[in-house]
Amino acid sequence: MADIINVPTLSHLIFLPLIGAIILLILPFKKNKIINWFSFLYSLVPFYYSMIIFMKFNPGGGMQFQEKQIWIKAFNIYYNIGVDGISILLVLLTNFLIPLIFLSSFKYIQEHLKMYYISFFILQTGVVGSFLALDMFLFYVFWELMLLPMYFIIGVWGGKRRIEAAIKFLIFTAFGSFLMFLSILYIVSYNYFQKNVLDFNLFSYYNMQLPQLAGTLCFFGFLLAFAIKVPMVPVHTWLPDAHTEAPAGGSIILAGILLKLGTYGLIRFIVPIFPKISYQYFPILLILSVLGIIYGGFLSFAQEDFKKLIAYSSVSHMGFITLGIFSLNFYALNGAVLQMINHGLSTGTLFLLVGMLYERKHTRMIEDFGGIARVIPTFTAFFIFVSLSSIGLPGLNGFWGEFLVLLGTFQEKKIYAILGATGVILSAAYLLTAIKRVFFGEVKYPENERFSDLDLREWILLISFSIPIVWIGIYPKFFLSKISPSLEVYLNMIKGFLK
Amino acid sequence: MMEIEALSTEIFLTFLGFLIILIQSFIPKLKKIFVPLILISLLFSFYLTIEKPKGFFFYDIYYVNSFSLFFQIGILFGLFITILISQSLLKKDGLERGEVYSFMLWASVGMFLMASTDNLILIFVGFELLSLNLYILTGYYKETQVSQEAALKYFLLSSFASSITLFGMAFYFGETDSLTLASKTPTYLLIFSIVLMSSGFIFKLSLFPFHFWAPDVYQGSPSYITLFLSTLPKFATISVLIKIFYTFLPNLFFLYQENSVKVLSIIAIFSMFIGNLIALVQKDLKRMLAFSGIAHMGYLFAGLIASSDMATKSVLFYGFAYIIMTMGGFAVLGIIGGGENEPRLLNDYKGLGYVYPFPALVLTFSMASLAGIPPFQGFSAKFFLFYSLIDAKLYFLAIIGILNSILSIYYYVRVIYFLYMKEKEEVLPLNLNFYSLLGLAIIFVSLIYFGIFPQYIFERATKAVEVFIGFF
Amino acid sequence: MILEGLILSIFLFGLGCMTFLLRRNLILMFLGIELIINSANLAFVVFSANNNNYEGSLFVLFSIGIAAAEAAVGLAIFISAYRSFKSAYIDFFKILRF
Amino acid sequence: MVNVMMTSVLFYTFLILALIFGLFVALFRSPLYSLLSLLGLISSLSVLFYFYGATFLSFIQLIVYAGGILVLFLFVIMLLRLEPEERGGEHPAFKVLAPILFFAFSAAGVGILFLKKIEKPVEGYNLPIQEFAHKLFTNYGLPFEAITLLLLASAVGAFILAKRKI
Amino acid sequence: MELIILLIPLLPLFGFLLNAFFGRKLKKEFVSLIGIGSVGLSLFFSLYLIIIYLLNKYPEPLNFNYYSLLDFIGLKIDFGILIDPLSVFMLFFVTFVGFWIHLYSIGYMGKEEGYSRYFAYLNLFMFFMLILSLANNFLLMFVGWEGVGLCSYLLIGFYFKEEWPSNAGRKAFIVNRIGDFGFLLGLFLLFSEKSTFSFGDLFSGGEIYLKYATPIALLLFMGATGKSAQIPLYVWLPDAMAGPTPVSALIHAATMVTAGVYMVSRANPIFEASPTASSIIIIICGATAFFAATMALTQRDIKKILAYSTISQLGYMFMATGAHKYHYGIFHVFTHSFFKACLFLGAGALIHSLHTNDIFEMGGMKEKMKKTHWTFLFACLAIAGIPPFSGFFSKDAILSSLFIEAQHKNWVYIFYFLGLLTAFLTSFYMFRLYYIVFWGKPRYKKEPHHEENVMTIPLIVLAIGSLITGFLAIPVEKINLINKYFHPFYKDLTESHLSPATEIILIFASIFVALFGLRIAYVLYKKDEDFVLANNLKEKFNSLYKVLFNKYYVDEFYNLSFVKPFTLICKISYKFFDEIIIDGFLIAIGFILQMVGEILRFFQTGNAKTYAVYIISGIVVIIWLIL
Repeated sequence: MADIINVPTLSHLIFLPLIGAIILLILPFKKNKIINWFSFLYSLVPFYYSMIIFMKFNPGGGMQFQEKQIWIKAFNIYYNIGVDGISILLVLLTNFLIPLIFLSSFKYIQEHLKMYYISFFILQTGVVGSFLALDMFLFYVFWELMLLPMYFIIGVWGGKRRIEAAIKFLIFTAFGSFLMFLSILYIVSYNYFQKNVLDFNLFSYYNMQLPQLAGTLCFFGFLLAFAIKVPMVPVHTWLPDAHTEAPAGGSIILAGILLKLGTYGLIRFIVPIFPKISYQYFPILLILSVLGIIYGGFLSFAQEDFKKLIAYSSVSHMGFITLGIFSLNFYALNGAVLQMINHGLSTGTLFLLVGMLYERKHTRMIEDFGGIARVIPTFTAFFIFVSLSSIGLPGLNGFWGEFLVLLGTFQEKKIYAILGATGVILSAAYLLTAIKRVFFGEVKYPENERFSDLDLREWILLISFSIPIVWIGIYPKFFLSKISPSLEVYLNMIKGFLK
Repeated sequence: MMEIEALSTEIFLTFLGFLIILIQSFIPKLKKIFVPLILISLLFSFYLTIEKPKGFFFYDIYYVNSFSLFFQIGILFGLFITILISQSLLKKDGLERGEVYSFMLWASVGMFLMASTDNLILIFVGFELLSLNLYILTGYYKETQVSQEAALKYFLLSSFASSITLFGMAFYFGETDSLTLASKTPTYLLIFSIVLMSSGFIFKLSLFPFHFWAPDVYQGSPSYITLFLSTLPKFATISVLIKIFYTFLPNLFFLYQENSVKVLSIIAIFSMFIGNLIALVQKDLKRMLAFSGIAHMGYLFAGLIASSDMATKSVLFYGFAYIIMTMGGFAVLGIIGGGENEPRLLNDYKGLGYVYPFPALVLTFSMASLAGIPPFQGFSAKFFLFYSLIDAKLYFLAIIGILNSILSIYYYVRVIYFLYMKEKEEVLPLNLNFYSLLGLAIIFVSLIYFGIFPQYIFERATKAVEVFIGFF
Repeated sequence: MILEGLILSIFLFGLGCMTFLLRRNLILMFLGIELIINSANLAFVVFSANNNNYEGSLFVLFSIGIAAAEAAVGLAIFISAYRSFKSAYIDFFKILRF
Repeated sequence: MVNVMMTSVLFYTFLILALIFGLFVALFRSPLYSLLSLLGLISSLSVLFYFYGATFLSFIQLIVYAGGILVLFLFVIMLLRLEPEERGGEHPAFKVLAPILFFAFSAAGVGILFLKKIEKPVEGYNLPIQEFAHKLFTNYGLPFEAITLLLLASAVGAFILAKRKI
Repeated sequence: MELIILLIPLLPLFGFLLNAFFGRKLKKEFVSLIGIGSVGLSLFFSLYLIIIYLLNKYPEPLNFNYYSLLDFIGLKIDFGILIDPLSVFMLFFVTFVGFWIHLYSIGYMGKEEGYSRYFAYLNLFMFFMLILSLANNFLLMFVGWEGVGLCSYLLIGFYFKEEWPSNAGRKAFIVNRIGDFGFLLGLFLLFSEKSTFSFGDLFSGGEIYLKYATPIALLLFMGATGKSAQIPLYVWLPDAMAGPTPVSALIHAATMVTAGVYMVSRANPIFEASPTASSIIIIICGATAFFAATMALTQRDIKKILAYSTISQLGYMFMATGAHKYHYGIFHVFTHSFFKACLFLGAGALIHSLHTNDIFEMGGMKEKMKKTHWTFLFACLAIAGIPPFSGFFSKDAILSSLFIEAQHKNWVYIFYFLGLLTAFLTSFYMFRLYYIVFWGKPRYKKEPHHEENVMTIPLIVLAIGSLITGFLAIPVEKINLINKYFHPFYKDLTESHLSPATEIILIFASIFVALFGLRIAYVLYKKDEDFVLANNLKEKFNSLYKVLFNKYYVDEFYNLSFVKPFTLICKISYKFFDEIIIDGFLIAIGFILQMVGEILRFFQTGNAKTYAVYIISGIVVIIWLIL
């Protein structure tokens, strides 16, 4: 018993939020303030625990903190979780973002507070569980667990077109994940026919030998699920709507974490399970990634809605990550994993900032602002700072991810790196244009003169986000050293499969 | 004496029905004790059922084994919830009379008999006992034309279908010279008879092209009847269909594999598509749930077609899950809403998620579960079912099933957004009392519990299917 | 003799269905069902004779009983429906549709 | 020989009669006529039952069906004072579909029947009434009990349903 | 030592942090103290370093690694500083010029809003510029490279209340990004061959063997064209004049824009490995130098003139590197930083006192602003290349190195003469500016302010600098300090192959063109106070004038051929591809499904008989199908 309390295990990370949700559900809190503070403080606990785990994490140690417990005996399904270099940062990021999201919601969310926090807690469980699960069934359960809370977050606290956005999100995601479900079932049953063991352990399926057609179909089943989540072009259209309509917190978690699940899935599932098939399709996937980078940039540039602009920029940035994954290069892979964190931080913060703007004037259109840099200089400074991180200015976090991805891709496939690098120009183009239109120039509307600059809460939020942004920017090795040993092992494994 | 013990639950329920009618007729003031009485008795009958001696009784026409026990327990469970839920609804309509409970109990007796025999006579008698009580139940509510129309349609079509079944049974008897379901060498006449015989059961499952009654009847009947009508009879009928398919399909496969699987797959696929596509455009919730029920039976039927051990287990599990999910849906539709004569329009449920948090939550969970989203029971059920489909190499059905599941998400989720994401306009009244609250709680807990830990029920289902292993 | 009986039974079944489809009057439709039941009974009896197995005839006994019960309930439903719709024609019972 | 001839002539007569009555049931517009045709059908069937050796059943058929159920029908028809259906009051599609389906089904059924090898009919088969009764109360005691419940339920149900107000 | 060297870039960073976070709450004096103090300290430390370094008689390059940014197998990137002749040279003038311009800013910016912001940006710029100069690997250099770009963006857009400065800033950043795109790709290509970014590993051997030398060199040069405003990416620099004038002086004249030259000089082995690349550099930059000079001829905005002249001068610098005389390039950077900073500051002083940029609204300032006038004259003489001012020496060195290059690449003669022509043009437009502004009738509307000491002292310092720095490279072998200084660094590249006679001819040629330009300017703008002749010429060559005045319509061309299509593509991809094709496809699917649902609904007629039809026909069909 003492062990359970003293040593945070991965199960703590997964289930503490869920317990939080249940506590919130049961306890008869009525006052908004109490609910706010309770949720915020409670969410610090998993963060604290994940920091401890992060500290204890041994980079060279492969899969760690494993827990294995039989779950559904009839199907040999295990509650099997563990963490390695690929997931550790993502888990940390998740637990880092949640308290901040809560803090950011203090003013933004006024209605149905309890439900809001419960949704987030469940979402957190789902996300962390998905990152940690090593059993395919378990993974799928956690993966789908995120569906409804996110749906609620978008649909209940979102903007005007929230319902369509929520439905679109749900249908897209469910479409992908149901097909993935089918693929999981197929490979499990295929394995059963081959070896006569029912097995849901993820690692037993690495380098799965499947018949060509079935393998390809399963590959696409998996791919679609993750590609939608990432999102890769051309299945990205849910993202702008969902992002735009979601409340600030929802956008942050969506951009920060949920999209990462897609790329995480690409790394953890698709490439190792179908190494040969995916190798065949790498050219297409790389083209799609590059297309995502460029096309996403184009789309961002054409936006009038500030949030939508950032949403489309996500498409572009996620393109870098997939590019890094599919180029199958050590640096690129490192860059991709780092870029997941970077994108989570910078785009998350951008959404936070846009949310703060929204709090001040209930609109998201770029047109409705203009020249407010004079009114809210600190805010502007932070905005530019974070945008620069998103643009990939060296010395801030975004650069290292993009740099490593492009560097690695360049070693493997030059043309994709060259095309991908144009994204660097594009991101500068659309973000700076937006900044110019929103912050610079004359103050267009007199009512904007009354905007208040950052208050203490917002300061704390932004500073908390800025710390890792700068930290990764000036000392990326600290984080990369945690992930690169695992990725090396991983890459060698994949290359071994491909021989 | 053993035989009495083996039949104890049925007898107990029958007499409970009598007792209630008697009390109702002679001491109507004791109305209040009906529900507790029945609940206690049901608990007792759980005990009785579990304690039943296993084996064959009554000249081998009635058996107690894990298969029949699975269904009996399931039916008791469903009955328990039904009675919990229906009390407050009946009371609201001023219709709370003992007979309703009696008919429910007797219908359950019919279902019990169907589940625990291979004999066609007993199956048919049980089936008719069930149907007859259902006719009465649907016609019970006489306030509106709709409910009368529903009862009439149900009666006409159902008795039509069961007379077809009877006709099929006659030919079955003629071909096999026996009234017991047992593996026989297939001939054309046998197949002819099986098709006719199954059609009545398929009718009860509301599968394409026998599904047309379901939406009308579900919509027209009061919620508490729909709750009963849409779940337990289907569950019990599954037992008969399993027996029929288990007995014949392997042989049919052997002879006419292509054709029979194709035809049955067509039934399954059409049921899924028709159910889901029409549900997509429904405005009335009860009707929508009816169509969704058609789709679900389509999935389930796909499992029946596979007719492997794994598939049958999954079908059993699915059937059980279906009871809980659908009951959740209809229960909440009954509990939130005006009188039973008012339609359950989607629009009326705007924003009620915040007004009645708990019932709305149950409805939400039921919808999510029907949509097959983890961690609810519907997901586990779908998981088992689709796994067994793939296991049986029915890939096409599995793919169609998954596509349909995706399709269905839309309208299930629509309910959720009406509940939580629209501004409320007018607040429908709530008819919640202790019993219905308890019922909702049971549904709520089992949706989640059996979703996360399906092991127990799946083991039961496994045991139930083991009975059939000798049949192959 | 057996074959003829069976053919009759099939024809009667068909006629029962036809009655159900042709007639609009509820009672007449129900008569169609009765026709089907009777055809089944006939089949039972014929097969019983053919197979030299009286179990079929036993079923007939049950089916007659069930038919009686069904008739009782069914007619009660008709009466009740007639009362609220003031009509005995099936095409009036079309509130629930689509 | 004559006896055999007689039986077969009678048999076929009632066979055809049954068919004709069946057709009448389907075609008569008036409930009353239809019902009377059904009565005729049931009577002919009872005769046919007799020919198949099920004497007991032929009586049961007459007594229960003709005497019980049909009378019930008659009673309801009289109670509701149902008029004959007027012509053209319904969708013509049914008029087309019904015969088509009838023929399709009959063709399939009869075709299948011809495929079946019918063994030689058992001459002078008689329902062994004693064994029959024995079996009814032993082997099929349970369904028999169930039928009683069914009848009871139907009685209560019919009572409740037919009431104007519960 | 390690710590001191680290302090040189870090001090401005601290200054930045202090000013950025607390600047608004501090008094102006404190802000200036922090801003100037930090730069002053780092100037102090760098002088200390330089003295030590020079006293040590050019030891081996010092390389300090502080910590690892990245540490992978095969890829190790350190935060490290390299001290060698090149970086010391850069360090000196960056901190020196930077310090004086900081000082000048106190006066210039004294009354502006956002004073602390200004100093914060300026300090940040110093930090990045120093990182750029001191970095010991390409990646860290790139950090500085992009960092200065950022600061340039921020400072150009400093007056954000108006539209065009922020537009200009954006343009600068994006155009720079395009260059950086090439730079980055060059780095990748380099890495894929050499697996390292470290200057030590790459260049210590002097020569470098590269398979893709030309692409690498050209891609790196693309980065340089962006940063150093060469064709085709020069368009941002004229616009960048939207920023405060000291910023133009520091960033867009003296330091940042020369980063490209610095980078090329730093990466000289790569350019050495590719003669093609060098040739291309000469061509592009020669053309830049010439065209920029022509564009400067007709401008009215004082800062624009200076900006084009900067572009033109940068072209010179690159031409030197293209002719393999990297040290001359760097030397011109050095001298240019003094006189161009001086010019800009002088222009700043004029603008500050007159509140206009138009030279035709000035005039006769000679009397009003004496110190400014003299310093401006010094700088003009320097840039025009009139001995003994510094510009003469550096420009002559470049021209002669071009001449040397031409001896084995004959076509380079064209560029030599182009260089001479440019020198003539330079001289002409500078003195045009000078005469119009300082002589003639006063045309200003408001009475000018008085000169302030904070502003004049830097002017004087820089003017002196532009006078004396030239003597570092007297074109005589033995006393050419620059040659000597860079000798260990560039080894064999420093030797001259020209006979003294040729050299003297060349020197006279360049003096002659400079004086000729001066004379024409004198005739047109000094003697003729109402510019009648000039106007006549303008009328006569109206079309040419218009083309020049509109800068060959390059901005318009870019706008039409890149910006407009780009915006259009973006709009199309959003409105058409995303909304109509992809979303429309999905909507269509949804619609079709709904329609199918609606159609299927109608089978549910409500008539029980229909249902019976379905049932019976279902059974019949099933039977027919199965059998």
